[in-house]
Amino acid sequence: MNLSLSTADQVFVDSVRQFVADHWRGDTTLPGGLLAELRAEGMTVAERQWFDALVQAGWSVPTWPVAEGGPGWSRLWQFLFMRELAAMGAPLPVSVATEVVANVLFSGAPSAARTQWLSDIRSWRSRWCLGFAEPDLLADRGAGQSTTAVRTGSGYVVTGQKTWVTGGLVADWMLCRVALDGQPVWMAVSLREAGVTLHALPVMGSSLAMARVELNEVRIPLEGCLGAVEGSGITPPVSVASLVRSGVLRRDLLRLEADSAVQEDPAMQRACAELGVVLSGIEAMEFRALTSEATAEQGTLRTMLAIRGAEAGQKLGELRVRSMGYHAVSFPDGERFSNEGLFGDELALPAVRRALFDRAWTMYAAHHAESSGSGGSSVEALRDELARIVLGSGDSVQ
Amino acid sequence: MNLSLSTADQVFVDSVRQFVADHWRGDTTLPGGLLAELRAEGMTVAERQWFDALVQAGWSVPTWPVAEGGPGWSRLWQFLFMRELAAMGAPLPVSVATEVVANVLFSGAPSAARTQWLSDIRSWRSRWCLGFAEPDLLADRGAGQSTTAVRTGSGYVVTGQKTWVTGGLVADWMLCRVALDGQPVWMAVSLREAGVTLHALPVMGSSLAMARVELNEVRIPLEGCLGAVEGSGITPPVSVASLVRSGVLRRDLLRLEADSAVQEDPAMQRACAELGVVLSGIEAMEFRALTSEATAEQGTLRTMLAIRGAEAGQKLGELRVRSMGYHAVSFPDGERFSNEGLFGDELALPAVRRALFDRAWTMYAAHHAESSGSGGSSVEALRDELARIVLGSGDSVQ
Amino acid sequence: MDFSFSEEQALLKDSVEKFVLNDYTFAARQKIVRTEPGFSAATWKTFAELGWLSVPFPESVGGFGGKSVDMMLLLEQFGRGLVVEPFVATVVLAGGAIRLGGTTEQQNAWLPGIIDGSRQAALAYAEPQGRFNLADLVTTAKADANGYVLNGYKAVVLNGPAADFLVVSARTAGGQRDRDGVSLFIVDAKAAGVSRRDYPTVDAFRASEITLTNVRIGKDALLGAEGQGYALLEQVIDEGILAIGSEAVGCMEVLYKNTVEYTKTREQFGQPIGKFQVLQHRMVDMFMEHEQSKSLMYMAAMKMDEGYGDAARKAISAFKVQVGNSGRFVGQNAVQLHGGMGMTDELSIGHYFKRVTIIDTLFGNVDYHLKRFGSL
Amino acid sequence: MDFSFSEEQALLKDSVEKFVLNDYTFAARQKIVRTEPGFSAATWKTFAELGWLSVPFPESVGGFGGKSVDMMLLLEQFGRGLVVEPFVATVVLAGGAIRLGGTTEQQNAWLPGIIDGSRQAALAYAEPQGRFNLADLVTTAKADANGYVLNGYKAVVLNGPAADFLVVSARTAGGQRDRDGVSLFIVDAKAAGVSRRDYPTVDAFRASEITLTNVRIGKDALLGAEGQGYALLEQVIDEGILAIGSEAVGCMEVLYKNTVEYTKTREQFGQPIGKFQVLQHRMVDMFMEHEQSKSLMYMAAMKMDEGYGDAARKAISAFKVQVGNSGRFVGQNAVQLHGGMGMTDELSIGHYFKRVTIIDTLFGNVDYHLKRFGSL
Repeated sequence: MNLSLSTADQVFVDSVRQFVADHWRGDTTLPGGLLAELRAEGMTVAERQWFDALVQAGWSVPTWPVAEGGPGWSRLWQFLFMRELAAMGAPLPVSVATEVVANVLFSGAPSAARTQWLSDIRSWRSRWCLGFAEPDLLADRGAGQSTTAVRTGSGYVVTGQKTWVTGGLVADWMLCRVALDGQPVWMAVSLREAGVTLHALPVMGSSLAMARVELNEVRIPLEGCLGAVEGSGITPPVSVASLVRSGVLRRDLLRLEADSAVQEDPAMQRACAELGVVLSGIEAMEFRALTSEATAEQGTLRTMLAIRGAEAGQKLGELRVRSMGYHAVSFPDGERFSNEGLFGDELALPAVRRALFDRAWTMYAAHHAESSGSGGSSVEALRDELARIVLGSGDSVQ
Repeated sequence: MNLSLSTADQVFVDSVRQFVADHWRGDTTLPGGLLAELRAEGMTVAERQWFDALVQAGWSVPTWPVAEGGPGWSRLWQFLFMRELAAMGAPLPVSVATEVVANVLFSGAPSAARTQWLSDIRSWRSRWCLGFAEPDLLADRGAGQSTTAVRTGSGYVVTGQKTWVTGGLVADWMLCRVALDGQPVWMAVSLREAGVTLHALPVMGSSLAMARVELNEVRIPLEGCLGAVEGSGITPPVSVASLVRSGVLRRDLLRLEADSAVQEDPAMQRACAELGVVLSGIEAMEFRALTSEATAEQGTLRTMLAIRGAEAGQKLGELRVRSMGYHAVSFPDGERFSNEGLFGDELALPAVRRALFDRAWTMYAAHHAESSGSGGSSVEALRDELARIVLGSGDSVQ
Repeated sequence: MDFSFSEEQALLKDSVEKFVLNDYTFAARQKIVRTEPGFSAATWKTFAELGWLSVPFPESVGGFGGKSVDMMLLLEQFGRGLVVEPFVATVVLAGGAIRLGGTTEQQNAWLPGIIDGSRQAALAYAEPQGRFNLADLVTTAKADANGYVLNGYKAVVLNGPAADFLVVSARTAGGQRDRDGVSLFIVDAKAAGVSRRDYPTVDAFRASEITLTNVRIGKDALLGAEGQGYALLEQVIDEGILAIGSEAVGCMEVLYKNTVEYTKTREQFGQPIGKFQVLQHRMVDMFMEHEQSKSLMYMAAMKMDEGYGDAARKAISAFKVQVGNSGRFVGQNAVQLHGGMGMTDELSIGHYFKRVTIIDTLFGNVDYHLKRFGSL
Repeated sequence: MDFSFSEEQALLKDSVEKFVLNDYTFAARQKIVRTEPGFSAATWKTFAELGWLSVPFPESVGGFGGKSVDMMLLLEQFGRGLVVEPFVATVVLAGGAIRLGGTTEQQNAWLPGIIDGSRQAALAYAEPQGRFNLADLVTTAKADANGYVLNGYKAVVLNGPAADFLVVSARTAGGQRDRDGVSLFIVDAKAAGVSRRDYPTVDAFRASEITLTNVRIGKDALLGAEGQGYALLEQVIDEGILAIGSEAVGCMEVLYKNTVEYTKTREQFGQPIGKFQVLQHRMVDMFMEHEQSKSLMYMAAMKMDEGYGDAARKAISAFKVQVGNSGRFVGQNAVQLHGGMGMTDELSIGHYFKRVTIIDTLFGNVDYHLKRFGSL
């Protein structure tokens, strides 16, 4: 039981740190580059340059195996890599596409389309969104869906509706859960195809281009069917990316603690220290989840991390607003707004909007834990899940 | 809508204040004299003198009607009277006997025994406890009981067991819920009678002489049957005494705020201010409950007051322990302990013991709200009750 | 001691409630918000006709002579409707400053225009560096032969865009945070040297950043005694707290009731989610937070009506702390229990949540008023 | 980076766990508590025989040479059993001070007696006026020709009644709260001028108030350099925090697991109360609090083993804060869900609750360690 890194590991960490210092020139006030590629405005110039540098270095899809064009890193190296990025405020190269879509593609049959999709994801040149939820089926994990595919000679025709599609307004592709012959399958739907209608779904504080997507006899080629949905199909696959949440939040907390309004106020300092302790606890659980061998223990830890991470994220957002005073009032919701001339507080805009949008965290806790698309659970549902574990055997993990 | 008192009311308040100043000479560190008569050690000399003075003044049973020997005060005067006592740290002349037992007696048939009981209660010379709960029926409000009375020629014979009898070890009488012909009735059981066995039930932090009471063919005269149990029978009757909780707690809070450990620590000051706001809210709800005409609104307010009062009382206990530093460690549980020579902090002993015993507040919230015997509900059960109101009509009170 | 409403008060409450429920639907409100100037002139006219703009003002200027309890009843209903018309800015803040601090001449000059709905006003008191300290002023008023010359920057002036005149706090003497030396002035919004930058606020009101550059005003523009404006300003802000706090109580009522209704219809795992005990207890807690806030609202209003002093200040701070904490709890859980629907612009829930969030910040947040409560 | 236990560690853990489950039942513990001297000499002998008293000490004095992780594993199991034997006082605190600060001669003189179980010890560091500030000392040590003369009053000396010798903090120079000028001394408990007042603590340990009146000790009684004892004391106390914090983690495990079991059997309204969703979620939260505390325990132990410095101090304070908050939450809710039963002396629940309550206070409560965490 120890925390020390081997020499090789330490050399790796140093190289990552150097790489970030050399290549990340962006505005580090955005939260860890979360979902950068699905923002309504798209990537900033700095983000584009950063992702290009990652592609060149072969680090653009840190969780992928070598066979698929990834670096083939151990879980530890994936973790160390992302932790450094989080600590230095650089966007993490993880997304719906790299974590969820790629995993579906990995297990599918080889095809020209598959190769192209993976290549585009690897180079951060395509944007994917997830089509899970349907109107009226919102919060039911594992509920069925009415979106249906019918076979034609050359492929399929899909009809139905998906909602709460994060980034749906700007994405190129949607990984869509549809019923084929009564069984759920994954399909890759081009959002540029005829029959696709996008409806904006304005969400409090969000700039993530949320959409309701109508599919009306949309044609999908044969290769577009990516195989059967395994299990409930809406639990995102396990990714190391979810284990650096504390790092991302700690960075934001450090910035907040440096604020003069906090430094002058013992109550704010105490609140920050309280959150700091919570983040230490989350970090410790992340370490445990990273190094744990047992799948059951990992699952329990991940559920706890989803709950505590969501709660901590909201707490941080509240603290940020608390620190702002009147600055909090004066910014409009739902549109970009130049800060110039208004107090000169560059944090004000993201703070309020993020605190509002942060309310989603406890609704879609698992979702955010994976920093990927839809398909999360409310903290209440996660507590129900844990109750089955806690009351089932009464055993602790480890 | 106003808070002002009439001249007559103000004159009354002034006279109460003067009376307390003249007659209360006790140790005001005890919490409002709560349950003084049921403590294992009995009343202190100062308490005895105080209650005697109240008897002389005709103020010893402030909630009773004139016909029964009380002052016949309006609800407002009862409230003003008790509020002054609470604010000045004098024991409130309300007890299991004055509020619960007396109410049962009031509605019973006249008898020599009844006259004697009421006279002894009025003079604070008899001690009553309540026999509601039975082993294994603890938390079920309204559950039946197995303690049974059988008729004999001269009265009844009662057999069974009662538990969680606060003050059972020291009381003279127990108001006991028993089954007679399959129906629940009240019986007055002398605890000096043959067939009564008392078992001590040591409770964390408590000096309230908790007992399990075994009744083995205990003889009860005919007059000992006090009539049928109305309703669930274990909801204590409504008493104005429950509406001065905030006053009792505020007095304790003020004393805590004067402590140097609090005055030197912004975090403690903030915590005290937070509790102060909570107490203001409770006080405001108490005023509403006092002046409200509608029974339904009163009921809802009382349930809320029971919950919030219990939570606030526990919070205060925790703050007290927090303020103590090492003083908290060094006192034994379960026995009186002279403070002499130990830091000279007279608050230390009550603080720790009370904080431990305070845990009972959220279990028996209604009980403590009435500062009477057993028969309360957990805050969870009270929330269930409120849920029926909130979800039933969706209407607010007032 | 009496917690019931007089007949007059019950009538006032009923008339505002009826208006909000029948005429000021959420759809209507959203339409108003999207127009310029961000509120409805017609609605304002209705307010004037119904006499609501006159409630706090003395009969000497044509007012209703109402008390804090009346204002509380009115604003609570405005809160239920998320009314965006600038009632607080014009009637409570700017109007309040003149009512409390103005000479008979000043009252006669400025208040009738407010009462008849012809004039809008705003209170320009906050400055970027000052957080919630009303005395922290960099803006200066220098006396000259004809009156005063104002220079400075006032932040987040609610109703700044529509205001015909402003009540401005500025320093006539003393150091940056001294209470002595604060003065209040009535300034024509069109005066030379007044420049604005307008924007909508998070909760869909309108506000301005206002720069004052050598703004010249007459001696008759001074409200109250020179340098003694702090006490007046504090009282005005406390009246403002009672007003927006009452709004928040109205908001909370809607938030918890709508949540109760939603959980009765929304099904999951084959039953309404309102059947789940955890959500039931959550809603009970929302209900209790609303009731506690309402109770402290009554106390604050009645203490204000007993006379403005430390007891009233303390009651106001307790109310503001409670409203901040309860508003956060009720708002967050209303959104949480609505799930994704609570996040959309389509449903009213998110808009109520924004309003209670901003109300926590306005006139001092929980941190600020806990300290004030503790110090009184 | 590795979170798994070595084979040796797993063995240690298993042997302590077995002892606690099989030999140190709650009934046995309650019997011990009621005897004098409040712990069992036979049990202490067993500890010595099993080598547990030697765990942290170097092999040079016959110790096991264990690390913080080993101590953590041992104490966590002691916590599960509510072990009242004075392990922390003798081995961790007094023994730790000599292990970390003693010369080879001092180690050889004092540690073997601890390891073989023949000598009890205590650390006398707290004073009534000092709250949790280790440097706040009124007790003085004045140098004279033969050594030092001690005068003062030490509060809440855990294991004071049984201790054969004491490690005492006293001021040799500096002002009342200066870190410089704090010195530690080894004092024979029977020395002339040492007087005790003994009592049981809330959580059934034994402690003393100790008065020192002209207690004369030799030069060889000084631990470390004169006036430089603060750093040593801080490290000893941090090791003490790891120890009692690990106990608290063990307590919490019992508290939540017993509660889960109780709610499965206790019926209300015709079903086990564990079926109620509100209680289920409460128990989930208890479980999570325990897991968070355990995770921070691992971190704190590993950081201590990486070398004592600010990172270790910060991890210790984080752990102590978590243990204070989690212990309160888990303990309160265990009692609450047990209903009246949780309040009785008969059931173990209340005793575990007392222990976690006292652990929050020992060596600095949540308030103190939040400040320390924030300052590091």
